[in-house]
Amino acid sequence: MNNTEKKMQEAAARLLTGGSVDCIIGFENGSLPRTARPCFVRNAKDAERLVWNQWCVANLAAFVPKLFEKPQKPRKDYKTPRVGIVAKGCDGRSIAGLVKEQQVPRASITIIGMPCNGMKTAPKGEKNNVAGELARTCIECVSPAVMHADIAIEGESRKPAKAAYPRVREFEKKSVAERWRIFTEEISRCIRCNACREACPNCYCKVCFADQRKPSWVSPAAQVSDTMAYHLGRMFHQAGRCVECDACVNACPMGIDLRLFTQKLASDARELFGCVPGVTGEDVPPLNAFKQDDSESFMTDPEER
Amino acid sequence: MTKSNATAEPTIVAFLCNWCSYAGADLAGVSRLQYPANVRVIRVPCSGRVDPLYIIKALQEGADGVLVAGCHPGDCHYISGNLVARRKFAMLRSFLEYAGIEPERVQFSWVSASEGGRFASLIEKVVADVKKLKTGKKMAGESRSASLAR
Amino acid sequence: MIAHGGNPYIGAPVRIEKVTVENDEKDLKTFRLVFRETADAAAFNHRCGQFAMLSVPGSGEIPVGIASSPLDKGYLEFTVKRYPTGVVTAALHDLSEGAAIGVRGPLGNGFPMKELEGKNLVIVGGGFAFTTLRATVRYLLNDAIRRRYKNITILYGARTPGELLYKSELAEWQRRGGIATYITVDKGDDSWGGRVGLVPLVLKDIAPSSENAVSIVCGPPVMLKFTMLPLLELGFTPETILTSLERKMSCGIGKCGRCNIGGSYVCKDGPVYSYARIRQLPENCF
Amino acid sequence: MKQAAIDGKNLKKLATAMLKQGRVRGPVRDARTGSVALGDLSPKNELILDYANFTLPPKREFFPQCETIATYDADGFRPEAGSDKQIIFFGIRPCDVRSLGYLDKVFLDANYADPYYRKRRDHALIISLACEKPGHACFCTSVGGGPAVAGAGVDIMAFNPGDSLIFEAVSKKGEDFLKKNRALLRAPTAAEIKKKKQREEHLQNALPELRMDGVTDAIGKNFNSPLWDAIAETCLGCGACTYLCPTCHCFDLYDEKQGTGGRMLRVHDACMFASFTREASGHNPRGRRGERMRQRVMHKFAYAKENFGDIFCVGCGRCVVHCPSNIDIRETVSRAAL
Repeated sequence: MNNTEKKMQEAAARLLTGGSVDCIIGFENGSLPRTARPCFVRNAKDAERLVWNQWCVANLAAFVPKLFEKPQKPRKDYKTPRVGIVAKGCDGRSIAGLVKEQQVPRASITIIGMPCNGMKTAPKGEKNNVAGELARTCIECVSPAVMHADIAIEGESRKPAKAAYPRVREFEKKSVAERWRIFTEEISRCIRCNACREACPNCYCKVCFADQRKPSWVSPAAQVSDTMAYHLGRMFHQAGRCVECDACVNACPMGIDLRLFTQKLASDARELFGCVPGVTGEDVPPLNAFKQDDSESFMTDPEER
Repeated sequence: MTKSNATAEPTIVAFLCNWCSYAGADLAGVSRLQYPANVRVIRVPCSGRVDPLYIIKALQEGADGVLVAGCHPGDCHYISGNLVARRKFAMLRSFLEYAGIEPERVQFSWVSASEGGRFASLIEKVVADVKKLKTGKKMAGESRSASLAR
Repeated sequence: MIAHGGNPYIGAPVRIEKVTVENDEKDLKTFRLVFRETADAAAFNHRCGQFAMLSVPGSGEIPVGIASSPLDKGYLEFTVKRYPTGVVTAALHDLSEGAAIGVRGPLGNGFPMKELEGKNLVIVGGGFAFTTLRATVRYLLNDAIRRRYKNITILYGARTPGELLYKSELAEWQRRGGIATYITVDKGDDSWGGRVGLVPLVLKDIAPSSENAVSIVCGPPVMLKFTMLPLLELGFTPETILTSLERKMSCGIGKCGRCNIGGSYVCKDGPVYSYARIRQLPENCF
Repeated sequence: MKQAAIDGKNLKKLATAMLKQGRVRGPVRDARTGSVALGDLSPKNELILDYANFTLPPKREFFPQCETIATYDADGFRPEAGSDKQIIFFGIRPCDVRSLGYLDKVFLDANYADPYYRKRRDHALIISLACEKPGHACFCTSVGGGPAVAGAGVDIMAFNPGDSLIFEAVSKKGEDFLKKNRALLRAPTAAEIKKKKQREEHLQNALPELRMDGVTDAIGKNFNSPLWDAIAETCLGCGACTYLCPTCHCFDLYDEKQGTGGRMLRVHDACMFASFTREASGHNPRGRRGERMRQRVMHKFAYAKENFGDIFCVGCGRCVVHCPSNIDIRETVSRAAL
């Protein structure tokens, strides 16, 4: 057992014993080789189930907003749960975003900040590919350290990468027709299982626009145009909010390159509004705010010919 | 909406804010200003009310282009609706262009209640821009009928 | 089953012949439908308690209990409540007489009318779930049919007098002999001279005999729940209490997977269940 | 002609011959991801024999994710006729073939046979290919199958003992196919048959065995157990498990307006979505995630057994591999059957 993992287990056990949290969301060993999976631990004895290794790729913040949903019928005995979460840099950024958007009361969350050397992903379902590769999101991660940790577990972390978005720049150089072709090709793989949405910590809407039937924004039929509308709409809802954790990418059973598109939003949020969600930026998400001198060079001026 | 794929006579869906741009369009009409008849106007309370989904839905349902127009900065009936909209549309336009939807198809502008002439020339410009594009009905044309049996 | 050319997913064409607004809130309407093809009309033979899928082109389909009697030939009637969130019910309510829609059915098992012959019947209904009971009562009141059954007691309750369905028929049932009809409302108004009280309480009050009797109960889940106890107290066994369940449905023929309660598909194995069977099902049905 | 063999080097010729007999769907390389997927065979897209299984289950070939079942206009509905083209499916794994047998029970029942599914099944010839290298989440032997066991609904079972393929016709249709292509085929050698037998035995014992007898009753008793909520705690509520499951067959019917007419679509739906059972009144009989998890597991392991006599799980392991939270149905079932 590595030392970091031990310290994390001890911290988790302490929190549970001390009664300052009701549960800890962390990782346990998955049922398949080269996997770690989310788990909820409710008593100190079980803290030894928690693991910390290079396969802890999921963003655990996705489970958090649901824990704070109040019961439909008000109950007298309802208490706001107190939740501990084993967090990487990206999980931490997501929590910060959820706190900013008032989905989660900060005081009820205890963040166990983990040192993160980057997580690996292996192709799903292939038996013999043992190696796994460092996830692209980790290679490009600009803030591997957990910024708002309540308990910081010591250990070696990756150095922050420089925000450069090389794939976005490269993609932008392609012709509009070529970009559309690639977008269409990627999206047409989608089977509309909604894994991207459900795995995304930012997709906490009680009823997603894609599930609304009155009006019906997107038909449940998995026709390409509906699927495009779904992804454009869902991804754009992350504009200025996406923490680039790749939860959507990792959840997708079809291997759709959603990162190619979500990164554009991250890149734009940084360039246009100086916002790195969960790291820097205004007190509200950039699209909920404005400045008098925001750029409007994109707008059409009919008198300018 | 026609079913053809040609951009000869494109359909432009225009979301106009109730207080300025819709009045501007009205003024263009009252002043007997000529502008292309390709535009289908949808009146909204404020440019800030225009959800990006409206634009995506319009494209998906077969619009060749979408225009959103609101009050000039400082003139918003709701003080700052247009300024919030400006940020949203800056990112939306960039994002859609990135995904391969030509920027000519999705345009934003300011038109005040007194700018009938500006409205008419705006429509002329948008229609001319969309006519220049090689294909019509971007999202709808792509795949409404294609099914994904894989 | 009557459907388009034998295709079980596509409704046979019908025309809305008549629309009746049933209640003060105007969110309950009865639609009288007439088949476009005479062959369909002749072949559509339903049992009391069965339902059909109504198909509103462009909006979708909903399962609705058949409110007309199997003996009402030449037309079908359905009473539909409009839900603010419902896509199909809203679209259906917006249609006017003459509009073309689709019907596929009859679906489900229905009430075992044959087995009930020779028995006393206690029919208990609440709210707009009274529709298939209305079909049953209309059927029972046919002179040739009536003599096959013994005493018939009807208890029907609604929230307010304005929410009572089929008002003119209710009045007629109360006037005529051969059946005992009790109408109650949860809350009366100035013009209401009848009973006031919740269905389970009124049931206790009128205390129909359970001897050689079967009770058919339809209503909102909460009413069903509170009606079971008084019925048991009156001596009805779980086997002699029949009720009809509702679930969201899409196909109506046991394939689409959403209406099941345990391993039982409400569309195909139901919607009529005895209370004995309901108690065997793993989920709380109401 | 019941049994035949083909040398590996002649496989290309067989592919060419098959293409003349209809559309051929088989294991081909997906250009974008590099993985092997069920796709259209063409001179450019060669058959590949070295693969575990496809990500997407073959149910989609007979019960597509989205299909038009009728169009309508002012004159009424017009059911979709469907294609009359014959399709040869090559390389469907034995587990997936068994799933088609289960779907047949659902869609081709005596009372309400599904005309769309029926037509596609009637126009298909299915050649199953025994697994050489089962995947790491495979558990077909625990649910009554095996890497080389022909399932109901297959026409030809193929084995790959080395440099050749051995075909065994299971149905009349399969026999006809072998007869038609006999020019390319030969009788299998005794050595080949022996090798095939050895492989079969080896594979049948190579996979982990889970105890499944009595599972139906045991799960049934745990219907009201708090276990389901506990298992569903890490469930994200997506539909990856159901959409990738070869036996999940829940669907929705959806009307789409187009001008004055429109179409009726049948689309896949998933019991893991809250919207699946949510009623117009807002009431949801399966409002909790645990209830939906229970429905999914019980449907396969209890209700299907009750209604059709079979457990509707073929042990392909797709849901195990692709669940974003790695909720493993093998673990779920053994926990629920305690």
